Amino acid sequence: MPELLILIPFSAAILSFVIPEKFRKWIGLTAALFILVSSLDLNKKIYTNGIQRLNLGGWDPPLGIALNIDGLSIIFTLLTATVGFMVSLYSIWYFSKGEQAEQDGYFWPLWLLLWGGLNSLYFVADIFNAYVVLELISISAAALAALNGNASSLKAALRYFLIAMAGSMTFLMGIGFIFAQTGSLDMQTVAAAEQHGPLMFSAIGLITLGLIMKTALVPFHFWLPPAHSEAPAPVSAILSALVIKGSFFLILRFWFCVFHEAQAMYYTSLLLGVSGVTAVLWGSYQALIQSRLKMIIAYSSVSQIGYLFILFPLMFMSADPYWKLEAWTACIFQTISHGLAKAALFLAAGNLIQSCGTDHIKSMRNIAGSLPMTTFTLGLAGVSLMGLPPSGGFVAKWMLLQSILTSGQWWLAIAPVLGGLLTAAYIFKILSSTFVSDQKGPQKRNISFFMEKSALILALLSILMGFRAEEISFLLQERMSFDLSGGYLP
Amino acid sequence: MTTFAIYSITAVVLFCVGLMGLAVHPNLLRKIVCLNIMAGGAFLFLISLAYNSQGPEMDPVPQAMVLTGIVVAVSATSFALCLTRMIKERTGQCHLEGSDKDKDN
Amino acid sequence: MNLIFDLIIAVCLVGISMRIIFARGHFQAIVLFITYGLFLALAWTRLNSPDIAIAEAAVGAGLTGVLLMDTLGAIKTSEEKKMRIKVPLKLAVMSIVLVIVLGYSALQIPSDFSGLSLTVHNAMPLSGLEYSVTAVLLDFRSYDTWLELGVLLTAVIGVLTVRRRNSLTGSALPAPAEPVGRWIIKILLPFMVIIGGYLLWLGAFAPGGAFQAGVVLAGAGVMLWQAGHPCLAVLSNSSWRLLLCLGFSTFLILAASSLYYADQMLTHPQIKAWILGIEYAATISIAICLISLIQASPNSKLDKVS
Amino acid sequence: MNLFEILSIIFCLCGGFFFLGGTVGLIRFPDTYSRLHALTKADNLGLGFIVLGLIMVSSSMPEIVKLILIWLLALIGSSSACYFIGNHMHQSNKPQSIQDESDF
Repeated sequence: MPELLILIPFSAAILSFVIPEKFRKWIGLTAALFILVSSLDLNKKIYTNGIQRLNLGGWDPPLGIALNIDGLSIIFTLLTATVGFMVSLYSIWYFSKGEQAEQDGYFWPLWLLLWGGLNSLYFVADIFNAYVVLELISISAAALAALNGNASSLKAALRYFLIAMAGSMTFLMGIGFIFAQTGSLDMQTVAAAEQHGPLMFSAIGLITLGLIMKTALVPFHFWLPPAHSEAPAPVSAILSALVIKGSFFLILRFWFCVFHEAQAMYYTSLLLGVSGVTAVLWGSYQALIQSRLKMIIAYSSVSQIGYLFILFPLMFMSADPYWKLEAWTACIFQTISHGLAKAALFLAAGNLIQSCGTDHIKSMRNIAGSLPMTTFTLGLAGVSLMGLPPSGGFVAKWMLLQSILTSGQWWLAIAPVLGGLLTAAYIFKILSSTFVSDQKGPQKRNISFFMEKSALILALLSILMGFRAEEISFLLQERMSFDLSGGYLP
Repeated sequence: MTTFAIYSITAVVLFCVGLMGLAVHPNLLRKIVCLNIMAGGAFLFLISLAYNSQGPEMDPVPQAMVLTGIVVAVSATSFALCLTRMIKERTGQCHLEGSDKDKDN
Repeated sequence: MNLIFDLIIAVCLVGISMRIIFARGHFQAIVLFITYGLFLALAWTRLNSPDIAIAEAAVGAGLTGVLLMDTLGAIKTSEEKKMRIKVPLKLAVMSIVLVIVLGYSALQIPSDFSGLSLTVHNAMPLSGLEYSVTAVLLDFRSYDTWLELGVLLTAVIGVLTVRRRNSLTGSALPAPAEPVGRWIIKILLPFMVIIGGYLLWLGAFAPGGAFQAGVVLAGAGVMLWQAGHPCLAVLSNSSWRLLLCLGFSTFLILAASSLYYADQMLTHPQIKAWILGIEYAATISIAICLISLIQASPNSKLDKVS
Repeated sequence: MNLFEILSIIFCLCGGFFFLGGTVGLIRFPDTYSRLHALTKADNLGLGFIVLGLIMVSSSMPEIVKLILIWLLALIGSSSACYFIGNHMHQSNKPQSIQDESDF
């Protein structure tokens, strides 16, 4: 049952808030296991039986609120469950010793609340409900980003939170405009209503603006590198793999399920495309010149988010429905592979920091010798980010490039080509520093078996998802609650 | 000129004033106040819609939305203010520019 | 006549918001912000939304004002210089363009706009409640209200996390310092509790309800705290935590049991009894959460006590 | 227009006059103590007149009780607030004009 995916994390969050601190992690791990199992189960149901739409409280929309579970929701739910389970496993050992131990009790309730919020977001079918869920996610994510408690992480968290709040308010104003035009809050009803004129134009602008602030698309990317790099390793993984994907998911929902005001969307999509290409190049360049490992990975997020937005101009400029579908699939592939690879990178970076005490790449000499598995994880995740075959990143970038070339929008091709080269450059910069052998290096601490393994599994998954491409494409193309190829009508 | 027109325009102006203030003010406390001004604008727009409703009574849905929104806004405000105080305690600053170092080291 | 009144409120609101931006002292800005909240409350009254007027006056002007003032007291430095805010021309032009675009489109609202009022009106007999706003909050769109309580709880947990506090309870009760303070608590506290209960009861058929009642009770708590009486101290740590999540978990139990009994979340054979229970639970949780949000702030009086 | 309505208008105008006086006092008086004096005395009287004016036109007993209650609560609130501010000023021995107020 899809409702379980909302109920389990929230119940676990409450439970972990009221019980003594030392038991919290076991509640968290149990909940993570249950969520993983029930999302796999839901996946099977959606795959075989088709999409589900559930009314809540016994009231039909537009009066009540509904949940909408389609292929897109289930893919994001699975991504969250996979990354979430591995991160939970990792966190049990990460927060068990040293200076991280005092953060343990605070981490679990917040993380479980965040997880519940993310799952509710993926099932969202009501625009105001989306606002409330977004706020739940923002507050818990910002509190997690401040978990370290030092000055720089507090500042980073507040910078993130202020932007997220400004985004929420803009989004809320957009909801008001949609409501003024269509008189409804239910996505299906709004999609079926007439959408034209300045009211809808403003609504599309406000909603998109509010959400890209939260997704950290250039020029609203400035909060991301500090917030993601200052947080503890599991939190960085959650923030970059899942939280920004949450608001991106909502952009997809709005653009492909709700809006169909073609003219406003055409112009906005051009802007999004330009921002996307800029983000790819600027983010990769910044990643290349950083000297701290977590900063490199965080700037890499800025650039990888850019790829996602190349979808929008392609959708409006390519004439062939087949290539539209390809571009759509490519975008979701990119989301999944980036989520898995980035989570793996941050977890591996956490291992390196616990081992060396710093994440300055100059001081990570001889890591390949002392932590071979973590180095291997960095390599695998790097392969996926660069887009080398057979990784998921390769499938995504290959399909993206194909649909760019068939649509004739050559300027968009700069992003995958040049961006791929820059990505390769910063990944090699990280890897090469780990292979420098230096006997005088600082004493390395041992890393727990599970911490290394969970990072490795995520990296492996990001490579291996390429082999499951068919099933994912099926979910994306046959289990949609909206019709991609025939205009943007519901 | 109707009541709806007056209040919806006011709402839009308040929203934009808040957004502008958020962008220009370096001080964190003032940024948070500006966020609340923005929220006031968004709420006012929703309520003016409810007032404008041609149905049998005031539309209760935007009213319920605003009540929910007020709770959310006060939660977010208090959380942001708490972060502000901690930053002040740690760094002695109330803005996000400049060095990110702790006060003691 | 009404239009003139509307125009006065509108001009005051815009004027105050501009003054808040350009005010040189923070204290001035906060006082103006409280005034802004009061004017908004006037606007809500004018727009036939007494519920929101109560909530705004209590929260927007009241609690947020207390929070801001308290923070100002904590972050104030003696050498703080008054600043003059300059708006860059580019930003000013952008804001004006945004106002024009949004304002123009806001006026293009369809002339037959009726929102959801008809839908709600027709469904009212089917819900057990007589007052439509309460029915929307607790019945038709109860999922939103559930998550809203979740947001409030998340904010409290977030504040505790940032503060690294596990408990706000258990310290000894100091006697309120002033005779006048003691006296005013004696007079006002019963009033506030009665008004809170009255608003809660009123919500079933008239403006009022769980949230407004919770805010009034929280106001009583904040008053106690301001008078040097950390009112959460009477609770043990675990009961305080249970009360914090009481509203959210009542919803959670309703959701789980309705999934079991009715195969659909948040609907239940005995939904009316549940709604009553949820109203009471939510009132208590909202009050405790808001008091905790204020008391958990750094440098608060509780720190000095313990 | 009957007698009660005329009386109501007169009382409300009286109330408005006292409010105006209180506000002028707040702005024009030199120090905190005299400002407090203007604010609490004149405003409470003003509110009293307005409440009286509204009672003249109110239709039911509960309404009248509520109006009187509002006035009493406002009296308690403002007199104790006045006491707290005055006491704070007295104890901290600050110079008698609050610095921030000069901004207004």
